Amino acid sequence: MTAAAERPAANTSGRKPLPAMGETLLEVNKLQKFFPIRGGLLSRVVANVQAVDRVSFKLNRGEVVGVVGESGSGKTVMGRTILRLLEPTGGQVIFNGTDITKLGKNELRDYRREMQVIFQDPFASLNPRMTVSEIIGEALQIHNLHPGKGRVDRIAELLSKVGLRPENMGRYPHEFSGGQRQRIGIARALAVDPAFIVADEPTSALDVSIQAQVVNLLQDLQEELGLTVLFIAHDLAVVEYICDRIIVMYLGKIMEIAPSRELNRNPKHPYTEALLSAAPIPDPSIKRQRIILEGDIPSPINPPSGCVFRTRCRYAIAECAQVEPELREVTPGHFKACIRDDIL
Amino acid sequence: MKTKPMKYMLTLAAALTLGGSFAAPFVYPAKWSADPASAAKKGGDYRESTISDYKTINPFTSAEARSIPNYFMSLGTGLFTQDQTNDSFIPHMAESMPEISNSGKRFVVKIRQGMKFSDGQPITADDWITTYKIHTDDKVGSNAYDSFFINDKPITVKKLGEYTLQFDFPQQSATAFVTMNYTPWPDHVFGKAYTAGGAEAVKKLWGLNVDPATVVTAGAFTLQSYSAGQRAVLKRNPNFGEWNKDSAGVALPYLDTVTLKIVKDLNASLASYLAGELDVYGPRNADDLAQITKANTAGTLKSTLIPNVSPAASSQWITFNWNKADSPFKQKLFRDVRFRRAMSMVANREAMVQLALGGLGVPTYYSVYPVFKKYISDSAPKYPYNLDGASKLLAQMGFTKKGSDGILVNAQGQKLEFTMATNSGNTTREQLGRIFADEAKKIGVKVNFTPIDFNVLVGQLTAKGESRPFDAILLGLSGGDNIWPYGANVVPCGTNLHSYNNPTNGKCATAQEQLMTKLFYQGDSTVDQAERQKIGLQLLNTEASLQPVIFLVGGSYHVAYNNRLGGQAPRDQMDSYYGSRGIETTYIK
Amino acid sequence: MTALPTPIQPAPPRTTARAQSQLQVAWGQFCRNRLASTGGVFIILLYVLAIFAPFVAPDGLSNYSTTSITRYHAPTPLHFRDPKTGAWGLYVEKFAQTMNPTTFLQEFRPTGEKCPVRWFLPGDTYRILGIAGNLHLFGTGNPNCKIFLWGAEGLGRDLFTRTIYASQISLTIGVLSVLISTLIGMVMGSLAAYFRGWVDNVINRFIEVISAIPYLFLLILLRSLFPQGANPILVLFLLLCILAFISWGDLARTIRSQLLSVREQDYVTAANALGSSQGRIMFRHMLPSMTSYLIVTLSLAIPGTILLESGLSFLGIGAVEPYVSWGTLLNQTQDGGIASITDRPWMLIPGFFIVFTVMCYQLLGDGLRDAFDPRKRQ
Amino acid sequence: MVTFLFRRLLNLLPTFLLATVLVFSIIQLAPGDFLTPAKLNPGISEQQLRNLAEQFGLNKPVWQQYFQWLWNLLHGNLGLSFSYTQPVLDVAWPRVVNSFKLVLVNLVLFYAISIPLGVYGAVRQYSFGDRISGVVFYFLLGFPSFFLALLTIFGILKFRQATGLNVPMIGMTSDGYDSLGLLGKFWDTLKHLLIPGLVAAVGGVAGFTRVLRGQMLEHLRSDFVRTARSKGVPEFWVIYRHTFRNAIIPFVAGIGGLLPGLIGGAGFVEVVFSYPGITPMLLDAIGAQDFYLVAAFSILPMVLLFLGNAISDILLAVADPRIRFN
Repeated sequence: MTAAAERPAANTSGRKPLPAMGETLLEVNKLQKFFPIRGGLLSRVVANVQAVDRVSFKLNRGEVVGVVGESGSGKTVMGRTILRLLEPTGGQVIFNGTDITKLGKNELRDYRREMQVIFQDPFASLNPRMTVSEIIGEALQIHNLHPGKGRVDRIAELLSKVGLRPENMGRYPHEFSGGQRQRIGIARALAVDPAFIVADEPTSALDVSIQAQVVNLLQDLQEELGLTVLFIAHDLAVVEYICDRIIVMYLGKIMEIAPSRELNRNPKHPYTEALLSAAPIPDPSIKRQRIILEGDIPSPINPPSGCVFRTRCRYAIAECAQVEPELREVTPGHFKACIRDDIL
Repeated sequence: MKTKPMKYMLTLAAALTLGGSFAAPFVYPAKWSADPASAAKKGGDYRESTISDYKTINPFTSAEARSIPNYFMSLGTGLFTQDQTNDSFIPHMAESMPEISNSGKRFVVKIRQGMKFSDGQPITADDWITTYKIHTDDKVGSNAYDSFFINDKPITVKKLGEYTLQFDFPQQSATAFVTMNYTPWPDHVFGKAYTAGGAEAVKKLWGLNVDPATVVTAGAFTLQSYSAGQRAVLKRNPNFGEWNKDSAGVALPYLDTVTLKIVKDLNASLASYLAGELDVYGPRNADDLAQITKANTAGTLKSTLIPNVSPAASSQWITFNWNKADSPFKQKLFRDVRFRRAMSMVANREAMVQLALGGLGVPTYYSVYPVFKKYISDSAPKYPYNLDGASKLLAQMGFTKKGSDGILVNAQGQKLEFTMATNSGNTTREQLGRIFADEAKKIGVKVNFTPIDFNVLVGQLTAKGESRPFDAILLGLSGGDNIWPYGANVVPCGTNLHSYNNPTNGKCATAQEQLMTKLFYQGDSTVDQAERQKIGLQLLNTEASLQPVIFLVGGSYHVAYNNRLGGQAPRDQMDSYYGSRGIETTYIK
Repeated sequence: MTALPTPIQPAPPRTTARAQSQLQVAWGQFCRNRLASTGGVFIILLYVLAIFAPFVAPDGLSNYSTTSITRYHAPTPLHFRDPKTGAWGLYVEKFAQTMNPTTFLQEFRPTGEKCPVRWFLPGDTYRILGIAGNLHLFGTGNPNCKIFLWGAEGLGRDLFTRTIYASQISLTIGVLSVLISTLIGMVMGSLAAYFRGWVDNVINRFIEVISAIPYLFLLILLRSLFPQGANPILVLFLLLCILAFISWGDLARTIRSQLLSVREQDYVTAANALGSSQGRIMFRHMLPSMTSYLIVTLSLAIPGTILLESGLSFLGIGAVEPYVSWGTLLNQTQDGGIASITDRPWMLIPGFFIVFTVMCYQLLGDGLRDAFDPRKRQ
Repeated sequence: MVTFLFRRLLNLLPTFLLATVLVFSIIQLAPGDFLTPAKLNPGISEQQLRNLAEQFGLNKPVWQQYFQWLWNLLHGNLGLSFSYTQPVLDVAWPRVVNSFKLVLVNLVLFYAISIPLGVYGAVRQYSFGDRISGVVFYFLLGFPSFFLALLTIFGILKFRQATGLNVPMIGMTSDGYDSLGLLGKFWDTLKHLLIPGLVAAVGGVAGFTRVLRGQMLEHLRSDFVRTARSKGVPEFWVIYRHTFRNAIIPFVAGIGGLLPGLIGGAGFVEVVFSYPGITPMLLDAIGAQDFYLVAAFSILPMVLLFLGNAISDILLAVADPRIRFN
């Protein structure tokens, strides 16, 4: 693990040295992403979909952090906003000491090398008109890595790294199975040798038997390459299995952050409790777990006042509607956004 | 407002005094029909087609010759009618021939009494006066406007009595009877509107969406219905028969209805005729004749086909532009009579008849349509096809050598080359032009022949000035009458269609043109037919020797009708001018 | 014809080590589609015929006689053996024309004169690809005793000669005009889809404005603006180009809406995440997804302009004398009405050339579309 | 939704003005005018030509004519047709109605033929039927419409001569139409509409069928269809729900263009079958330079295109939930 933690010298040219393992690599500070809804005669913004609202957390180098929450809780949007695939409405994303939300197009391109994404749907995320070598090679081409003959070798190396035979590099995505395609997607993400990866529910579109393989592959690669991973999932079981820490999101806001084990054993937020109670046995064969909560998730266009979870919270009190709870540290390394300390 | 009650009172008075004893009705002469009047049957529907949609039912805004108001609703109207057996005029709506005075310039006409419009109102002098007033109001824009003027001087029409009209012409006119022959339209419809709202009110009347019940005619038929773009149906005017009888005394017309179908082109029209859906069809060419013959022979159609009835009343010609200040060479060339005679010799008229007209047509050499035989003399100069003769004439002009490209050049090295245009889309003309250009090439004359848009072509043809925009144009004309077959805006210098020479000041360029202009007006004001013919022949001679325009070929007129029809004209009276039948005396067997 | 089974299950990864390029794969795929490749072969044959038209044609384009009339001459039968002498040898008979005064049909009777068919004989001069020549594939050498393989038209000119000469114009004039309009449509549609916002707005409004142009009027107007001496083919070509300039609206619209869908695809986001430039995303990822659509559109549009040209001829603004296109020839047939079908059916031949060419182009385009699309391979 | 449409209407205004200027100048720049053919009449005087020019306002400067026209347009007056000397709307409206009937029949036939063929071609790709229908319809597509109509009329004529059956050949109604009952009228018109409707439809069938087939194939091979199949969804449902509905999205985008076509008539087919629709009138109007009639026929499709686009935007949002009104 430690041997692979340092970058190969050949690829570091022009790159800012990374902090030491365990130091802060990424800091998200009050990140906001609203989608405006226009209306009226003059196309004025009449409302906003508040997909991500003032989210703050830190990621240390080499750490794997999970993000969980129901569908529509803003996980995917947050992941993409951190990578600036979506333009943030407000807040900061500080990567390795640089606020990337302020970067221009060209400067941003350099940071693209450091941060990559693995998509949920392995069918939609690969261009059906490009061969595997073109898909993986594109990243190398853009950043002018391994020019000339070395490029083919690098592609072959990446393919074997993700468990595919290098002979397959001339094929098109449709010739592969779902799991194989996801491996291609991972190889593409690794091609630029990133320090940080957002894995956006990389297993949820796969057959159950394949899920474990892909998760294992990711874990192996993370350890081998010393990657920092933000692992988005709605399946607490998977997250607990591979993550060091877990972030729980609800309606665009962070409810609780805690180390995996701590969160599982000792949830401090009613929402986390609900999530956990709905998933009693960690069993990877269960693909989609319905989390039993009363009522529906409210509209992100018009979220409830105060604590956004209060409408479905069984501990809710009158005060919850007035005060918006701060995310605060209740025990070392364990944060929660709830005004009541008298529960759980 | 004053005339109206007066008219009603007088009508009443006339009815009281005369009782039932009207003047004698007009009898259609038996000699006009090939079938005896006794064979005629009443009733039935006569079906014809037209290739352009009708535009209006209003007789004052209608422009086309065969429109519903100007033709079908005017059938059997007019103070006089031309006897097709001898071209002379006989009284029709007039009681008798007019009294002529003031050295042939004043005509006093007595109107037949007892005539009624289709709505039962009597037809009186007021109707002619109103119609005249509306036609001559320039705000109405009537197509008949021009016919009430001679050399910009108006013809006046006055009412002398309820049934007496007086026409005053500014000068003698050969076509006086044609002028007086206009159809009267009801004063109680148009006169009322005109007094109340002027020209605008008249124009608003009788559009295509008119209620047929409000349409009133003096003629044999009145409107029954019109459906947009499909057909118009006319029905018999019941009052027409009271004063129009056949030679057996039966009220005319025989037909109940006339159906006019609107089709897009003549191919569709032919197909309908072959399917027995139409009663008449005007075959255009050998193809049509062959199709009809075939259907007749096969028995799928029972119809009569009379080919080559007469030459058509139209012309095809090439005109050369004398006003080319921008190219002195061409101007000199086109103004040289030898050049134009040579070009006439280049026109292979026999080949044109064979190739472009399928063998059914005649070569023409004069502006008078061959159907007007009385105005044509074979003694007038002709320059028939003769390539050697043409070469000799061109050599006289200095074109003796051919260049490397085979085109004649003169001593100055100027090439004998010009552009000739015709309107695109007319296959016959395109073929005529092609043949002309190909023949010209044989003697070293290069003709760049291009079909162009019709409107552009007309714009160029009628352009005025010292430098007009064309070299040569191949086009055709139709229209005109057999009384004085020269066009008022064709022959005199300075007029619109004096196509070869039309400078800004409108002056003649040659003595012959001046003579032709003089002869035209002389003939136009000569009432005596024999005298007129003499002037006409002199004009023909002058024109033919000047060759300002080169005439090419004329097509033939053919007649085809379904055998269920009777009452057509005798074979010897049919021609392209009079047609083949009067619809008033047509019946269904 | 045998129906080829199409397995729907995912193809198992094949074991061949060398990957074929996309073009090679498509080509192999295309060759396997027999209908499409037949269409393609015929298209090529037609173009070859068009290039060598003056050589293949026995006569010049505009040759006819005003003395020996051959108007609507029926196709001349070819004889291989003289029935009298029994001698072998290809010959045609000379015909004399008369007009039957009762049926009004042109009748051609053999005069008894025989004209042997000769090969590679000199005749009218011509240029092929700039090289002058006067050899003709076949003919009789006697201008008064021609071989009318497909009969003659209204002036008595050889229809076979005219039809293959006409292919030169009909097969070329439309292609470039289609390419121009497709290119514009593609660029405009892509710009609208990629930039959205005001660019999209302006392009859409622009399409609406040009869609209001009365095409027929514009064509007539433009035709009249060219000087009369201008080469009619050049004029026709310019007219079609101008039509192309104003007829890209529909294509642009469709491309825009298709691209708006593609733009949301994960693989485009992935490319973005890799730091692709906007141009790269456009040309490498978004536009290639339009290939199948464009090929189908092109394959419909090229024959579409062949039809358009014939429509213009119908209105008298297509190819004009002395040039001919299939459209002008067909228009002559149309003018003849029913007689063209019953009395001289050979006049329909140019029409069937149009039909056949359009069909071949369609089959070709269909095959190409299937071949280029990895998901539709057999 | 209402404000959305209203905003589009506001957007349309500059477009509309620009287009009218364009239309107007093109018509004006075209050679000659309504009175040009009258100049060839041997009997018409120059005084008369001047009178008529005055009548129709053709002697005024172009910009004056334009503003006059625009002013009238704002008052719902499309001007006066020169050749009919009647308000344009009165003249054109019956034709619009007639064309609408034909196009309706045409569209029904068109979709009734092409949708099943397109679906069949995709489901049974490369089958005998797929190939034959492709060849046959490409063959029919190749006929210039004026030529196909001539052949059809000839065929009907021969059929009538051979059988004596009264198959309608041209026009929209039979001669005795006015005396028929309501049902008789309907049947008579329908009889006349079927053949031209069919002729107008076959030309487009090939194109639409092949594109639909292509779209269908693309979706048929996609994984969500595979998933649906493996889930045991009935085949019909797979084809209809999962494939067809996705395949038609590009065509939904094109529906905007369909609306002007719906009123725009069936083109040359109308001409050759002597059908009293818009096209023959438009061609006549262009031929005669009947200015305001042509202008109306140019402006009307633009208004309809706007309406059509608005409708297809709405339909697109319904068919494809990824696209929203913002």
